[in-house]
Amino acid sequence: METERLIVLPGETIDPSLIPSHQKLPLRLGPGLRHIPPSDIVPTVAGQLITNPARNSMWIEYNSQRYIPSTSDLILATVTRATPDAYLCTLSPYTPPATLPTLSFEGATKKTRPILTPGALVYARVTLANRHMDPELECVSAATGKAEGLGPLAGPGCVFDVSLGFARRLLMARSREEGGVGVLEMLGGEEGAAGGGGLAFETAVGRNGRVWVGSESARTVVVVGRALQETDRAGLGIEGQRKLVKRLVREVR
Amino acid sequence: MPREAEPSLSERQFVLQALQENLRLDGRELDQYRPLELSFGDQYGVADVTFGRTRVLAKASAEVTVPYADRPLDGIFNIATELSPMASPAFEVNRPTETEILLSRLLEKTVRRSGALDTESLCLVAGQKCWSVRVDVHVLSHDGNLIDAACLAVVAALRHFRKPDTSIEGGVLTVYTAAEREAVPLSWLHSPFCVTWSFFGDEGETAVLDATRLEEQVRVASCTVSLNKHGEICQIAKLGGVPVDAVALLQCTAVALTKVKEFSELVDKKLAEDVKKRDKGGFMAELSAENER
Amino acid sequence: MPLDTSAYNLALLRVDGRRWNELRRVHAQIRTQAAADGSSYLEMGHTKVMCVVTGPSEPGPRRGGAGAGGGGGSGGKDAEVAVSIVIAGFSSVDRKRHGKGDKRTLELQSTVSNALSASLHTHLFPHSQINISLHVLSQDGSLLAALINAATLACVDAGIPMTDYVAACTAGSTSTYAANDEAADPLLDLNHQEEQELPGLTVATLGNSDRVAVLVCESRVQVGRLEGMLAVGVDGCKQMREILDRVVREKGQRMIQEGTVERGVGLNDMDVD
Amino acid sequence: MTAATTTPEAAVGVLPRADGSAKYSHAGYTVTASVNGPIEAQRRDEHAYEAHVDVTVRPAAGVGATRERHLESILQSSLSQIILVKNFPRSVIQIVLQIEDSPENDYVNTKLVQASLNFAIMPALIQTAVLALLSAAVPMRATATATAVATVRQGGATKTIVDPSPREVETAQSVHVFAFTSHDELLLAESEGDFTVKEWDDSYETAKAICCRPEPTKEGIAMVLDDETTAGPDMRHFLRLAMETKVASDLYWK
Amino acid sequence: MPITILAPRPSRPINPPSDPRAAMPDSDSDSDSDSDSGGGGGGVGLDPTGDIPMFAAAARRSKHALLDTTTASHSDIVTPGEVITDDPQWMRGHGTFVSAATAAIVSSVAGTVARTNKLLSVRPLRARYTPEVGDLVVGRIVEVQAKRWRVDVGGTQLAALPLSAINLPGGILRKRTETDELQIRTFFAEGDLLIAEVQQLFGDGGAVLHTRSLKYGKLRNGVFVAVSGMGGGGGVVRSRRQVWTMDAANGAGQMDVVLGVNGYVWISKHVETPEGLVAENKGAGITNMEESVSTMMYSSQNDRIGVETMREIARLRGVVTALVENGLRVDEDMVVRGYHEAVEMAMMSAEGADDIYLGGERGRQLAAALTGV
Repeated sequence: METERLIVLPGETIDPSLIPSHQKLPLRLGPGLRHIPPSDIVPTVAGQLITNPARNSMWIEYNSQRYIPSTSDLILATVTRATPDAYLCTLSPYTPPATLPTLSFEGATKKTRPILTPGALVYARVTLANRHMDPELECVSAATGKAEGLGPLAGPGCVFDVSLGFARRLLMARSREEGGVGVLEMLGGEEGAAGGGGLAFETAVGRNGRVWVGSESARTVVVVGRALQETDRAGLGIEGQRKLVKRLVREVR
Repeated sequence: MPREAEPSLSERQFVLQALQENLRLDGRELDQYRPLELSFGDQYGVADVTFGRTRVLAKASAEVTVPYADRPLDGIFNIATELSPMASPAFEVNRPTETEILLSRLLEKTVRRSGALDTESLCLVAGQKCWSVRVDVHVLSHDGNLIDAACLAVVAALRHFRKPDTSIEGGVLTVYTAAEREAVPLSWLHSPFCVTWSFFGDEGETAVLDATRLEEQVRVASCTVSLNKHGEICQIAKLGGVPVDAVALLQCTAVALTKVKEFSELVDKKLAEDVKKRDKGGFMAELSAENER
Repeated sequence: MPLDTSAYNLALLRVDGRRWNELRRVHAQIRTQAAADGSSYLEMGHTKVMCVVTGPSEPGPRRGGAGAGGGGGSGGKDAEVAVSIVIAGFSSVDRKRHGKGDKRTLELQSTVSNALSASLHTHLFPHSQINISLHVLSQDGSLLAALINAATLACVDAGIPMTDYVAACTAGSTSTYAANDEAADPLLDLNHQEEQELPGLTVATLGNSDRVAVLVCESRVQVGRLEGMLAVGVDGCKQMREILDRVVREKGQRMIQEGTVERGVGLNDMDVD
Repeated sequence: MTAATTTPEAAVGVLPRADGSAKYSHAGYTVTASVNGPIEAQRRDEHAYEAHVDVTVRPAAGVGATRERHLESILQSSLSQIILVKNFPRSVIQIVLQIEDSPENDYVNTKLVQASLNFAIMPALIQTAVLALLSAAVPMRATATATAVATVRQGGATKTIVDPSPREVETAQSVHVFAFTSHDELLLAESEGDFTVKEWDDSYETAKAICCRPEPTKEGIAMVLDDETTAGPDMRHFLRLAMETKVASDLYWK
Repeated sequence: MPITILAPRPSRPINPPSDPRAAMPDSDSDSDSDSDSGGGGGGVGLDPTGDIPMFAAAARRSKHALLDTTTASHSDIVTPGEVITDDPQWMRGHGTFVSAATAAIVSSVAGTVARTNKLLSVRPLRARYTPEVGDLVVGRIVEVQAKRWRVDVGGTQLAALPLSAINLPGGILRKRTETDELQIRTFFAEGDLLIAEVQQLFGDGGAVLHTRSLKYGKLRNGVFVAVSGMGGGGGVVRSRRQVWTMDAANGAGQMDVVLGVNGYVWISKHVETPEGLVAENKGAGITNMEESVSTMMYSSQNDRIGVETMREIARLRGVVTALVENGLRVDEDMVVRGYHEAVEMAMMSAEGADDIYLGGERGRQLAAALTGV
């Protein structure tokens, strides 16, 4: 990767030579940057400046705890209240509720719709995120009308809080290579082969820093949850994660 | 006031189900405390206690004031517990929550009313001058079991504290600065510690020590037992909640005594370490020798 | 004014002439306030407490949780038990004024609220509040126990479903903690003098069981003496439950006789197919 | 006091449950800050177009009083300037500053119970708050650095002391607190005592040199300035260093 | 001041008596009412070896207490925590719960046992009103929301009255419009009293009301009395007729009485109802009736009420409160008889018809006269 990280603080000027200038594509600004017309691009948070000249995009890579909703994020929400036409859900503590219309479920009609009690967990996608309005969610793809893995999370399992950066890394398509997290793979991997834990579980990762771990065995859920949280909090690399998984799996037996 | 975030049903059910299998989310035993740390500040009377992700700072201070009219021979001793939004956004300044009141009452009963500090020794001139000792408890991070952590911090801070030395000559009170005379420790009689049990299940049959915040939100009852290492109960508080079998409560008290002995040893050890650290170069030894003369 | 405990050993009688395991005179009434949903008046010796219960009812338009010491309060799923205690200035000898923010009173409120919510079937009354107002008219020891007993009675009177009575009383030990007296006898139902001088605790149990809802000890005592005190306390709670139960039954019988209430039916009054 | 010339120390992300936190110690002051937000504002704090910045200052011993409220209001208005408050309407960003230690006056026994905060603690409060805000990744327009300067008249000459000790504050004619944004704009200037415009100008220049030292890359300019005012640490460099460490540990996996 | 220890007295447990049965008012029942005295013995690890009779050990709870005893005792009171039966053939109803440990049906309130086939329930001695579909209730508007009112009917929750469940002015069959939503306060505002019927119940026990009948609607021209309702124990009981019109004495015309099942009572001057109007001029057709509905239905203005009518309304109100104070049922029969009795009592008093006071001793007299019959 890069030899040296380019770390920026809010308000610092970005060397214009670093701003990608693609001929055709418009410049895309990711999180942590703001555009001050006419042509200034200024960081708003402390982090590492990442540029992708091929896509003509740039953003700041940073870690935080407080989730700020953004459209098309997958999140894990808790239902707090039901109104006649929507469920009110929390994405993170002490924030205004997000609305999940009761019809935004696969195959939901006025007659048949899932009944969710307060406290129920749903895996949903953010459809509206706007600073002036409370966020809105959906549990069905508007394009296909299918749930595509979204919906209420039932069955035995538990939620674990992780940092937002860690949740993002877990959600990366190749989380081990790009994000440097391999705990889940290792825990679920074949026993014996390269320190696999041989545990059976499923997960749902929310960008809001919440990971649901489901398994019939409470012990498995605890091990997976601890592995996730310890990896996140201690900042373990792949090797550290391997050791951790080994230790935890040994504890289970 | 923003409402405290409620755990989801799935978390609730899971915590209970796991406890039935004697499992806790962080892999601890039911009667095991989280990694416990105690450190002292550069100044006397500052103790910083962490239980996992719970962190409490206690600071002791003293000043000379006038004693209360109805207790002319006693000094003044207060414990202040104000929970700030630092611990959780649900706490508001100047609006005490139930948590805060119960914490304050428990510390009051455990440390103050049990006579851990000899308040008579704080009296300087009867009815006119006395020390007012005060401990401020600051909760920096709240992940459950504030009571045990705060109590440990308060006791450690008070035992670490030194108040300026004084002398009375011809009715004139002189308070010496640290440069003039070495400050003196408080007259400490015994060290009580709180041990809080949390109960789970329909009949409170599962008892757990050092509950995290999530566990506290799910528990059906709690019981705080305060003891010193000599096996004296200073206070018991099971303030309602699901009824728990009386025999189980007796067992809880017995286990609490062993924990209290551990706490007691920890504080003694840390205090000894601190003295050693401060005593570098024998400077203190020299000073104290001077004082004795 | 030290309590002369040496005399106890001679006559085995306490300052007020009671034996170690005797309760003081308990006098209780229910339905003392016609306008309330439930009410009670209770005397344990010279400790006198009045209780009025309102609800379960829905608090009016959005006033927020004004109640102190919220019991269940999980977003309105269960009824909230809000307790307020007023300790009259003339209730004790020292005529202390207890302000609203007095932490001891707030602690008592929260204890009564939590003790009763564990027995009351609050889940039957979503979005509602059960208001319990307690007035202390006279204090002579065992205050918390009297408050719990009065609140239980008033809740029974209000017809709020509960698992069982929550009955409370105090227990103590005949010598102070300093005297490491192995032969110390446990005592039941402490009065003010005994409470001041001797170690003691307040116990509340659920009905006839040995299950302890409230256990409050505010004095220094050897851990070994806890068992004896607790045993006497638990036993005292059972006696107390009988007394409370008798009050309710007597009132009920009277209502049946007056024809206010229909008589109940027996299970084998009619043949069951 | 030698404490005045010590280098500042900071640790970021010290509180596990807060959105952002920092512990900062300098010149005998130790402050821990937590930042939570943006979270839902209460009705009375709610603003339709911007976030409310809620600052609480808590003394180490005793309860906060008017002095703390005064500091809170100064901090609140200063920090609102650098936080992009318009990004989060109807919400609140909650900053709690807990003072853990302040330098003791070794010569006089101070009355401890009534906290009565020292004016000279302002820079430490601002610096901790900025670090905690950065750690919480609250979007900001710029960062800020702050310092305190005391002017002492000795004989005919006027001396400026950077980061004065409580004793020096007591004897000084005037004490000034300055904060600058990372764009070299003056964010805050608070003064106590009697002073001439000239004295204020001198203090301002001294503070600016500490808070707004240019990037070490542009060596030429830096050297020139360094000759004159070597007193005091380079606050901006320090801030950057602290955050670089934090970001590097956050992104260890990159 | 040292405390003198009183001279030892013969040991006598002051309270409770050593045999709890002796204290029971009806000791003919052999074991049920005191069946749960004592119980679990001497608690934890205590061996009560004192010379004091330990009454705790006097009686052990008999598991089959109720079933084993004679039928007479079953009409007695059960109290919270008392086992009604552990026979699995019974189903639990209101006022009971199933003990987790023993699977027995246990009473959760103090009251009397009632059974419907295999369903066992306990009628509490007193409780708040629990709505049932079809109940006629008197209520008070507490809160006005966008499309509905929240009505206090004396229950554990506020009842809801949707805008769609009232008769709108201008005809029964008219469709609800947005204008109606905006003018919701012109129909009922906070504090208004109304008579309504419970239309349906929510799962959590909340009730929905309707006033879609000319019998129902806003109340005026009268006085409101709250007594305890159907929850149990005295007060208004469900009966054949909850609403009737009766002749007032002393030439005061007629009075309407509404006994809400929820214990809220309304006594008012009799006004010709729209039905009456329709009946009178049948020929005038529906338009006429609609007009009268529009003008009358949501008016909050009282008609002129003569002094003598007011006096008789007040007397009737006194009768209702006297019935409640003396623990008597409140139903049509009792109220009407009570009223006549009260009129006679007034005649005999010095002040004559003007004497409408029925509190205290006079109330007791009235009650005695009624129960004596």
